[in-house]
Amino acid sequence: MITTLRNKRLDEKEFLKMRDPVLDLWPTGREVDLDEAVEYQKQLPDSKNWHKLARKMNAEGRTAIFPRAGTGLLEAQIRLSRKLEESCVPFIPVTSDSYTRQLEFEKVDGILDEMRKTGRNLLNGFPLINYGVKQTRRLIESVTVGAFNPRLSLKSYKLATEISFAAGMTAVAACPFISWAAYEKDATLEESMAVNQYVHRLIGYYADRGVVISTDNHGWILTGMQPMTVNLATTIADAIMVAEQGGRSITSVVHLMGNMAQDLAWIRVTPRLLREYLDKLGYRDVEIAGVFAQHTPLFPMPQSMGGAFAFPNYTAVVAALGKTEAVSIRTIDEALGVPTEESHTLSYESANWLLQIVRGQKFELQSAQVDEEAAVAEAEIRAFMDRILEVGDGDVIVGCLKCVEEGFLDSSFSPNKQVRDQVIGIKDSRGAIRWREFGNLPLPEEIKKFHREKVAEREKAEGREMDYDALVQDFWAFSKGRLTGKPE
Amino acid sequence: MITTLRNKRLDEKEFLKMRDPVLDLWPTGREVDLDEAVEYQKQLPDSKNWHKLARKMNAEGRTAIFPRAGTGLLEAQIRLSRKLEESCVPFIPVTSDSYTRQLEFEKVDGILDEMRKTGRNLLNGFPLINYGVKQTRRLIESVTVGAFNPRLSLKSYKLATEISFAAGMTAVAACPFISWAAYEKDATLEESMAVNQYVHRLIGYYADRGVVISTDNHGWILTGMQPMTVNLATTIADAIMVAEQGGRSITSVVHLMGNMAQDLAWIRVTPRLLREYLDKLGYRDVEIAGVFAQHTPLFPMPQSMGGAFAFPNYTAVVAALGKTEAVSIRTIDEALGVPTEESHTLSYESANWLLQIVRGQKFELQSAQVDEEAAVAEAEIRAFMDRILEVGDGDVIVGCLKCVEEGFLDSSFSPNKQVRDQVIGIKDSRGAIRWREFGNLPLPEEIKKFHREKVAEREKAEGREMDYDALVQDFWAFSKGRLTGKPE
Amino acid sequence: MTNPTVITGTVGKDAHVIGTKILSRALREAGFNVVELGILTPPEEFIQAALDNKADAILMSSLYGMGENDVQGFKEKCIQAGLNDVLLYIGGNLSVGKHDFSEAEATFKKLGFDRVYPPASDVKKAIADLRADLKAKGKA
Amino acid sequence: MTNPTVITGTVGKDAHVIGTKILSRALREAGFNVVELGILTPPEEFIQAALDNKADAILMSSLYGMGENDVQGFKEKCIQAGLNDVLLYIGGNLSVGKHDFSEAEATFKKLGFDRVYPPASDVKKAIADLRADLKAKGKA
Ligand code: B12
Ligand code: B12
Repeated sequence: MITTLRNKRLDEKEFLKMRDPVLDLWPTGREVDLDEAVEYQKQLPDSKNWHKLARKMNAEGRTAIFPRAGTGLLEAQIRLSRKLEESCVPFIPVTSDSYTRQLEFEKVDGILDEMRKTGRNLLNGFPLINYGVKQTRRLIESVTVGAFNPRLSLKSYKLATEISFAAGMTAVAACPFISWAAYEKDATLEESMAVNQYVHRLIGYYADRGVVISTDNHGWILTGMQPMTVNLATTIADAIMVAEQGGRSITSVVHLMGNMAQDLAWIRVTPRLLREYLDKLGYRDVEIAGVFAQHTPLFPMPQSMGGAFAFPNYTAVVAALGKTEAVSIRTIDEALGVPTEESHTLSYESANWLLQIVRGQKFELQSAQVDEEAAVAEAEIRAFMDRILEVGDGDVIVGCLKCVEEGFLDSSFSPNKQVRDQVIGIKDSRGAIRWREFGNLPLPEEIKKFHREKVAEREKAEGREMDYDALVQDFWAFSKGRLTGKPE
Repeated sequence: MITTLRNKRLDEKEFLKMRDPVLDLWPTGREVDLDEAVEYQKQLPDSKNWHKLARKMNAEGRTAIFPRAGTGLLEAQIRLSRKLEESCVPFIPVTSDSYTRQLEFEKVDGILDEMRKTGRNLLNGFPLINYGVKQTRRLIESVTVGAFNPRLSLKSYKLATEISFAAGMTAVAACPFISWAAYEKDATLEESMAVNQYVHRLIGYYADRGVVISTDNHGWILTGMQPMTVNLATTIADAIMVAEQGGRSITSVVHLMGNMAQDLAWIRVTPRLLREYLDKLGYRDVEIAGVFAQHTPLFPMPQSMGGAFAFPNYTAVVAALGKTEAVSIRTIDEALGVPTEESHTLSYESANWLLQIVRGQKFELQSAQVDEEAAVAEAEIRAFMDRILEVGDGDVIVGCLKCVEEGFLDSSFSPNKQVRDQVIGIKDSRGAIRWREFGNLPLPEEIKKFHREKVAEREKAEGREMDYDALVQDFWAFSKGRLTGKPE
Repeated sequence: MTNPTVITGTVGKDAHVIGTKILSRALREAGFNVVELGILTPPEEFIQAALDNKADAILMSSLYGMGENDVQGFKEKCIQAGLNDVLLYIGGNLSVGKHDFSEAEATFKKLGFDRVYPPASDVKKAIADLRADLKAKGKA
Repeated sequence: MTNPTVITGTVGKDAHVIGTKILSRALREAGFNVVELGILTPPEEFIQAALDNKADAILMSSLYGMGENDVQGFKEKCIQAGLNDVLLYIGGNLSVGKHDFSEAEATFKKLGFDRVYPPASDVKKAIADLRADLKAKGKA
């Protein structure tokens, strides 16, 4: 592997030069004027700044909702955002559509026309580049309390974040692993790192001028089902890249897989290690905005209303017990398609009920099971992070690239060709996720032993091998109201 | 207070004589033939016996649902019970209608006719006395897994339980406090005790012949909002009365008020103290079938679907964390009226999802808050129980009667004239229920101090007095998705 | 002018007490003279209490869904007893099962009630209505 | 008789991979010769792969709701390329938003697909359908 990409702050002049071809991609790019954008951002109230809102949640001991939502027309997106505000959802996503994600702006224009004509919804998200800075500001201005965060793709990141930040959005999931591992087949991690470095530098530019834009670091989004530690280690790696380019606020995303002991352990361990590594590498002035718990794709497939409510409600309870600043939950329509406004309202109303009732109690729990999972998670995350820094000789970018190449970081079910795909996960009898195949992961032997024992325990209890079929059954377990998959 | 009623086992001959006027109340009474009924009960499968089902839940580490449900016509009641069975609800209530509860059987016959003619639903429960033994057996036989439990009134208890047990039901809430305190205005506790003694003796008759019928002991159902300890102490008193008459199975009901630390503490403390007092008084052969957690009336008033799901879902999670054998939850239609079949199905599906997912994890938690609440609850329950035994000179019936008279046991918002109504409860800042007025309760001074401090804490935090208005606001808090009431 | 007198209680075989207790207390705090009959109150007892206390209004609660049955002919009995002028209010869960409130409202208005309230209705609003209605009758 | 050959993949700009992975593996285990194109596969690539591999069927996935757009004219292009006889199956979340599956089914059948599957459909059932359809064509 030969790469020239380094985790080194880009020189400002050089960065400004890099922007030209980006802004030329589509006419709306030229609506971005950085100086004017900084001024615009500065006059926004605290209630529209992601970082400040997250700190407020922390101070008030509350857990807010960060949903996923996006729809085709500006008017509809405004209505949706207002609905979210009404539902007490302060963190507002702007999920972009799949054509925007591929830079097919002309096609989008055509579809928008057709949508206006026919009234049919033909876009699965908001085409923010076609709308541009001025129009998108109408969205930001349409709510009183609400920090916006665009959901993008690798190809669209640079131009889309230019427009988003200029329009007044204050956070973005700028993390090289996310798009590469979950959304791309041929794109390389290096390409993704370069794209994200641009975005991080743009955030640093704003930061230097007093505007704090946060990144919610999702790490290597896992398409398969495996312990979250590869993911969590890479959220830390993400943060280091952001910090190096001058970003000042990190939102620590922790994906939940459904076992309380494990989920609570991950919520506890991740921000602690994030802080530790940031400090160790000299980024003491970077703040952690908060922990955002997030439902990972556990596929709540078509099912009746009852289960559809139970699943996100459960996630809300776990996040509240973990005292995270926010939680991303699915709507009750998740399995059916892009949710309706009503489905958003009902879902968040339900979750907010639980978040208020549980957080208000300031309930503190200890659990030997959480402690055990936390110890395992910490050992794994450290093993990954230390290996990254080791093979990268202190450079987190080089380290990550090498680790992927060697399978020191790995994932199953990845759509990306660069991924080794030599690891496999499975649930244990209590629904915690274990490694069944370790591939080339640099895990300590005692940790491997722990996982093997847990898998063996379940194999014994169920009298069958934990093979591929068992794994597929585990995928669907929650949809069927079961903790683990059972043979039909 | 002069009473001749004693907690002493009734002589069998005497008891059999007492039955005659009861069975003569309505022609269906004469369908009861005790010998035949014992044989009928004996051939029922284990899956229809309440006690055995509860023990099975315990052995399998599961929490089942015990709902409230009842409808007018036999056919509809059968359909409802089958729906419940389909929804994996093994404990099936047969809530009787309000006219049956007042022994107005002729009126019921008329209404049943009209219902058949018009198709309108004019009864709020199942008129099991009008249907009688043979017809009601059709209900019991309509399911494969399901133990039935009639929900009755003071007036109807004797005849209704005669018919219910002969028809194959295997549990009943035969506890003197429940009807007296929550359903009656003029009836005295002594009357209620006498009625229940009859039912307990009937259960003892079956028990002597090898048929175990359980009692779910609800204690003094509180209409107001106050710490549950008066209630929990009286569930223990209930059990002692049942045991004395020969009952062999106690189902320990624990009412939840919505604060996790407190609810989990009550779930932990109650069965332990129940066992202790049963043993101490010589009822070592009486078994505890299990703990049934129960939502107390917290008034989820008309509200949207989202909150309506969240509330019972929350109760299910708390019961699952408390590892109770069953939980009684409301349906999503609770505030609107007698729930539809669909509303039952959705509600229990949702709750069952959570019960399965949470119980399956065998999650163990410790919490200093739970420990503290448990210590307070234990001290209070002991204070009440010991006072009962003291003033009753070892006789729990005499003791309870005296305690009510003296206000050593008391409740606010009671409809019954015998109740002193000198106590008042209020939530503290964390949503735990505290005593605001102690009336004549025999509580240790340090316990009173604890409550006073907690109330003062909230008064300080909110800068207002915790007066009657605050109490009424607390009533509605959960309905509004809030932990405690806030001024509008 | 003396304080108006009102009768409260839960009608028929209905034992739900909380609503009528809160309502009674609120009425008392608002300056009314309240005769509180509590739960399980037969319709006739409301009439007797209204006669005995020269009441200006009867505020009935009914939660358990069978209220319609309990108050059949109630207005007529009031008139027979000479209570032509007493205001009749009723509130609560007025039918069995989930239902449209407007249906229940129509039913009970037809039965002679002046005002009908849904569950969880605001007591202050009801008291304001009562004052207005009494005023219209020249009674407050 | 040789094993039938099938092409799988997720069409258009759609990156959802799990369904097509599970489907591909199940087909392989059932004895099919599977050419797995993965995500983000342009319609033309399906045609090229079918030609190159003399495929008997194309099993497309589309989850992201915009599949209708992606496969406009696909059947015609297949015919132009000489793939008259190749079975066309598609499965996934076939429209944006909550919708009736029967509508989507009608739309995609009109577009030339032989079979259309809803989300979370049973792979074994689909494979049985495929065998039956191939048999009817004398291919299995
Ligand atoms: C608490 C409760 C009980 C307690 C009652 C304790 C007691 N003695 O008060 C217990 C457990 C004993 C009980 C028993 C029964 N209940 Co109940 N109960 C409830 C519950 C949970 C709350 C009712 C309540 O107190 N609300 C709080 C008060 C403050 O609100 P409110 O009554 O609406 O009153 C307010 C206003 O409406 C207004 N208001 C009230 N009356 C009036 C009158 C006027 C004129 C005005 C202006 C205003 C006004 O003032 C109040 C203050 O804001 C409701 C469900 C719910 N709503 O959540 C069911 C409910 C009312 N019960 C119901 C039923 C059927 C029963 C039972 C028959 C059987 C059963 N399911 O358990 C028995 C009946 C016993 C009997 N003989 O009456 C049904 C009624 C069904 C229907 N109408 O279709 C309900 C809706 C539950 C359900 N979905 O099944 N119940
Ligand atoms: C996991 C997931 C993701 C992951 C995907 C990771 C990956 N690379 O695979 C991530 C997070 C990256 C993602 C991204 C997006 N997603 Co997505 N995602 C899901 C989710 C949760 C599960 C999908 C899944 O994998 N299911 C499991 C598999 C095994 O099931 P399956 O695909 O149905 O396949 C089975 C059967 O249908 C059958 N089958 C599949 N294909 C075929 C074909 C044939 C011929 C046959 C016979 C059978 C068959 O075999 C499989 C085995 O049983 C669903 C919601 C849900 N269903 O729960 C949303 C969902 C599909 N996503 C959606 C959307 C909109 C998106 C995004 C556009 C934006 C967003 N909301 O995040 C982006 C799109 C990115 C892109 N370019 O495509 C929508 C689609 C909306 C619609 N159609 O109306 C859904 C429904 C969520 C929602 N409600 O918004 N998503």
